Amino acid sequence: MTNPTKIRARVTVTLKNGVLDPQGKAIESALTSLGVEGVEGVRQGKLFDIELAPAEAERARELLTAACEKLLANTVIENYRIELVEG
Amino acid sequence: MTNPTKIRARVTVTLKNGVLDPQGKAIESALTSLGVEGVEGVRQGKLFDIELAPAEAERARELLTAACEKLLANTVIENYRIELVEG
Amino acid sequence: MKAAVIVFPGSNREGDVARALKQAGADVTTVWHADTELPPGTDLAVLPGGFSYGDYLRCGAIAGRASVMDAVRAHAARGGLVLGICNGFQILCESGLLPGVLMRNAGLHFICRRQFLRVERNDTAFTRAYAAGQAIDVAIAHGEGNYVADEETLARLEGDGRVAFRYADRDGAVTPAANPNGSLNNIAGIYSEKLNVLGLMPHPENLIDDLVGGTDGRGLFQSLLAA
Amino acid sequence: MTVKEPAITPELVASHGLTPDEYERFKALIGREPTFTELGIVSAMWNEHCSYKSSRIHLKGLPTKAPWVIQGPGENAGVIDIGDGLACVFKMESHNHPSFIEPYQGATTGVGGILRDVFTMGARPVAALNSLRFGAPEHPRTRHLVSGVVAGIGGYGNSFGVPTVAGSVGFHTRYDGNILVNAMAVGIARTDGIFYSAATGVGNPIVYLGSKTGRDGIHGATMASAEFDENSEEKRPTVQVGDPFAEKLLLEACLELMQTGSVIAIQDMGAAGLTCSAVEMGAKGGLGVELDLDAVPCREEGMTAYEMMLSESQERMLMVLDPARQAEAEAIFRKWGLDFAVVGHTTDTLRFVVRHQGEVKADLPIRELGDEAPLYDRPWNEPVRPAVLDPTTVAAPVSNTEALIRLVGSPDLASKRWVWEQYDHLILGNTVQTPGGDAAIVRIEDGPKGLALTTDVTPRYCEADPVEGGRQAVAETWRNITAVGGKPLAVTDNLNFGNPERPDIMGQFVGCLRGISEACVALDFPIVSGNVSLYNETQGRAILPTPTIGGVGLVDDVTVHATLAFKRAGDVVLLVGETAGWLGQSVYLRDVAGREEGAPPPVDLAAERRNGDFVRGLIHGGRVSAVHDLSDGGLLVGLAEMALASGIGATLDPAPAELPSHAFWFGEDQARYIVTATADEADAIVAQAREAGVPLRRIGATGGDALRLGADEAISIEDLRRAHESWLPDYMAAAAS
Ligand SMILES: Nc1ncnc2c1ncn2[C@@H]1O[C@H](COP(=O)(O)OP(=O)(O)O)[C@@H](O)[C@H]1O
Ligand SMILES: [Mg+2]
Repeated sequence: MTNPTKIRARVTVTLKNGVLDPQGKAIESALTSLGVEGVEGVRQGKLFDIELAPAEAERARELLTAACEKLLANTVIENYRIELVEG
Repeated sequence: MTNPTKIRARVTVTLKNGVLDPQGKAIESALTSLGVEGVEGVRQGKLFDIELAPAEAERARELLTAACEKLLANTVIENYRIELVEG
Repeated sequence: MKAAVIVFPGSNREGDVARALKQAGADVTTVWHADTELPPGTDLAVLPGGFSYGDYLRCGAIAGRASVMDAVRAHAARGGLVLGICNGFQILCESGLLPGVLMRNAGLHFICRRQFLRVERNDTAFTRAYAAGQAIDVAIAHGEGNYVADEETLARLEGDGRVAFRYADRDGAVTPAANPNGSLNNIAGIYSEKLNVLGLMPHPENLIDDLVGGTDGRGLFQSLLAA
Repeated sequence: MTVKEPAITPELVASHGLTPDEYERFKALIGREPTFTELGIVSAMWNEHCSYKSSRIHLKGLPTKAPWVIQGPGENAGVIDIGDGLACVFKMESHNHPSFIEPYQGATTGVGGILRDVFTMGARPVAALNSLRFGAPEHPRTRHLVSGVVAGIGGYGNSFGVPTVAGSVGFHTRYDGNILVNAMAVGIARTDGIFYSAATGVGNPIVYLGSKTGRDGIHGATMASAEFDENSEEKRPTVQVGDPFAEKLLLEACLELMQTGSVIAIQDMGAAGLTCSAVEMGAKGGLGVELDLDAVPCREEGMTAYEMMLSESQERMLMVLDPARQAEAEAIFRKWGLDFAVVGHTTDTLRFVVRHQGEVKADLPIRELGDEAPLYDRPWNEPVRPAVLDPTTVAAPVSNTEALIRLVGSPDLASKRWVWEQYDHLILGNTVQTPGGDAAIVRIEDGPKGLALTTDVTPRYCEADPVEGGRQAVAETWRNITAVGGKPLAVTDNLNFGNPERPDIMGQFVGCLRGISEACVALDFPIVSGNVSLYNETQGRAILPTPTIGGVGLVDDVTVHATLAFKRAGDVVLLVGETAGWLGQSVYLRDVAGREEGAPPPVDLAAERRNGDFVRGLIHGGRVSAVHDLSDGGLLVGLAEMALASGIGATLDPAPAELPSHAFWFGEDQARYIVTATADEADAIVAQAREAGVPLRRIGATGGDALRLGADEAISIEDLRRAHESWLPDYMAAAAS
């Protein structure tokens, strides 16, 4: 039984365009050498599945924005996106 | 100008239920101590934005599944999901 | 010289750097991450190596936002000396005291080995005991030391002489082969604008003893003591 | 919400790894049918991993005593006295099966577990070692396993902050389905600050410390003792995830707490978590234990008593605390951000009582859970000793220099730099000898003392002749410590074998133990801790018998030690020990001649001791410039390693006429060392050896940039280096498919 008003959100953090991604590059060449054909680019990002105490959607968005700005994303090199999932 | 038939996909990799997520735990308590209220759980995952050479959607899915099984996901402890984004 | 070594949960080279500082004659105290002030009279704040908060999320990210970092920022703003080694360098970047980021090593592996560095200039508080252009033999031990900054930042760092150390070969030549982790321009360490904050990936504190590898790391601590 | 517990059927009993006889024994012991939770508890206590039911009777005879042994086997780790009020605490443990299933997490949790064993005793870890065996390089899973295991060992140790200073890596097709990951940890404590696991005092609180409990590795300990079958990959969800960050906090918090004098007893939660730790603390102290599971910090919702008792969540400890100091203790744990919960207390009933949500879930006699565990004297076959191989019957398929280059670039002998560069071996600033030498040397804080550390075993010798192989593993460990100038003090072992229910495997086990015992006695090298890992077998194919030995020696003054690198041109090269050209079971025979046969080289323990003591004396007298012991690959491989470490070559006298030259250069006769010295010193050493009855001969001089064998064969150090350094990185970089 999940609490119906509990908030679930997914935050995705991706590298800004133009920022080098050594890990993505390495994965790209590893995939190619593993025989996965046609891979022309890989960029790695992070995601966070977050549970919040019950709150209005707007308030939840505020809190999640604060979480991203304060910690989850390094806004010098990363973009973030917040999605609220149904509770 | 992007090639209209080039395939873009997003692969998300998340920890299976019940698998310990030390990162998520540390992030959760950091958010709380940074004053973000109401955070009741954080699970961290990975995402990969992948570009593939033009191919049928079905073939692309096959290739991406191979990529996940061989490299992107540790299927012992992680689940993965493949989404094809419009080209 | 009063040095404050700041300990975060997960720091693990605080003892190593304290030993190097004491050897050079510093008076060393440790400061807990939850503290909000540095001890009165602190000349040098040190962020040691390790895996603060497990290096979870991004290396140095959580530590960069710990309450003690406000005190470190204030100390730096007053012109006080700040030294961040390895994880400490990552924390300085994450806290905004130094520009750029440290990304995963190009080879994707953690690397622990001896490494030569070229000392770019010897007119700072951190390097006066070395010669400019000197190659020193220290150690590296990191998984995410690949220094990246945008073009503009990089140009500014280079133009202002803010690169402190570069990965080099034993003759001091800065070559791609001598770059262990893919850092732009072989950058191993950088200064803040006023040259009072230094962040570097390598571990001079582990080369202070002939029995344990050599003594090329001592110069950095001796420089600070002369400051 | 209560979960209905399954009825106990013969199938359920079997799925808990208990035989019908064992189940009957348990029922007789408690005088009734067990509850589901009790079944779980007994399955954990009585499986091979916790009860040592197949090995116990054979372990009894091991030599475990010496005046410097403070604590032998039976505690979390062994303890020896190293003088100045200090003790060295160490142990080795396997994480073989988990690492095969999930190499990264399996290795991390292996390292985490062994570090916990050491700091539970009050010691601060100062070094970690490991011994790894993988399948054939061409096996499709090998690369993935190497990559994950190495990253996992580094991932944990590097973050925890302990230098990983030595180890070994080998490959053989017999490990294709069962790799070995043996991890060793070494710590330093004050002799008056050692903590034990026996509870004392009735009514004292039992405190849970560390991370929360989840459904990790339930039945992990059972898995560790189960033979693999083709379905084993389905057991995946039992994988535990390591959190080195939590463990680092646990270390600091425990050491801080121990300083306060409030800890009465402490035990880490390893295999079978709460069950094993609570039962052991009570049984050892002659007390009962009552647990209230409602107080256990849980990570997941709705965990049952059964799950909590069997969870193998990592980074947890159990402690008996002085009730007067509870608040002080709790404050320390809160400061480090760790869970601290009183989950029970000691009683005088000698019962193990578990309560959950108002119900008694288990009520068992505590001593009998351990003492009355099944004990098997399994039938075993005396191994058939192979015939000695006459070296004159082994033709040399290639020239000696060609053979050398093949050997230094072969999987077993190639440089393992790719591995140890992923381990932080420099942290703490005390690593006097890094990986790459015969034994690592770690200085004890500000010196002058240091520890010499190594792990060794030669599985192919053990397979051919378990007794000789057991002796050799101990002798090589002793020799490696000696070669750096250390005085060997004590060992830990990790006995990795196949299915003990097969008499041939049991024969290997018994034979190896006999050899190990003999060598430990002869070399004054007691066993103070260890671990047994059985059932390393897939579809009836067992691993090579692999009794890994971890050795600890003392270096009185770290400024006086030896390294293997040649120091200068013009030194005389001396060979200590007898060379009979023993090719049986040598790597030359296997990797160059393509044969695996013959008896392994005999180990003359008296000669080991005499030659080793002689060499150590030379080191202490400052009379030799470089020292290296000889093992895999024999004399020429040893010389090549000395040249590679220095960039200085050597010119060697031709092989003596009475032996085939390849037998002289590559034979694996034991009890041998190479030392170098100045010409004057060499004369004195030769004379002294003659007096002491130590076989010693001049075999050449250092210099140049090649190894020259007599007048007509030479090989450059550059060529050797390329072969030696490239195999592993090239192998790991090659595309997997
Ligand atoms: N897994 C490992 N971890 C750390 N060091 C290792 C590992 N494997 C090998 N080494 C190091 O490489 C060197 C050579 O190992 P090995 O060939 O097994 O030595 P030996 O035959 O003298 O016992 C040793 O210094 C050893 O400690
Ligand atoms: Mg050796």
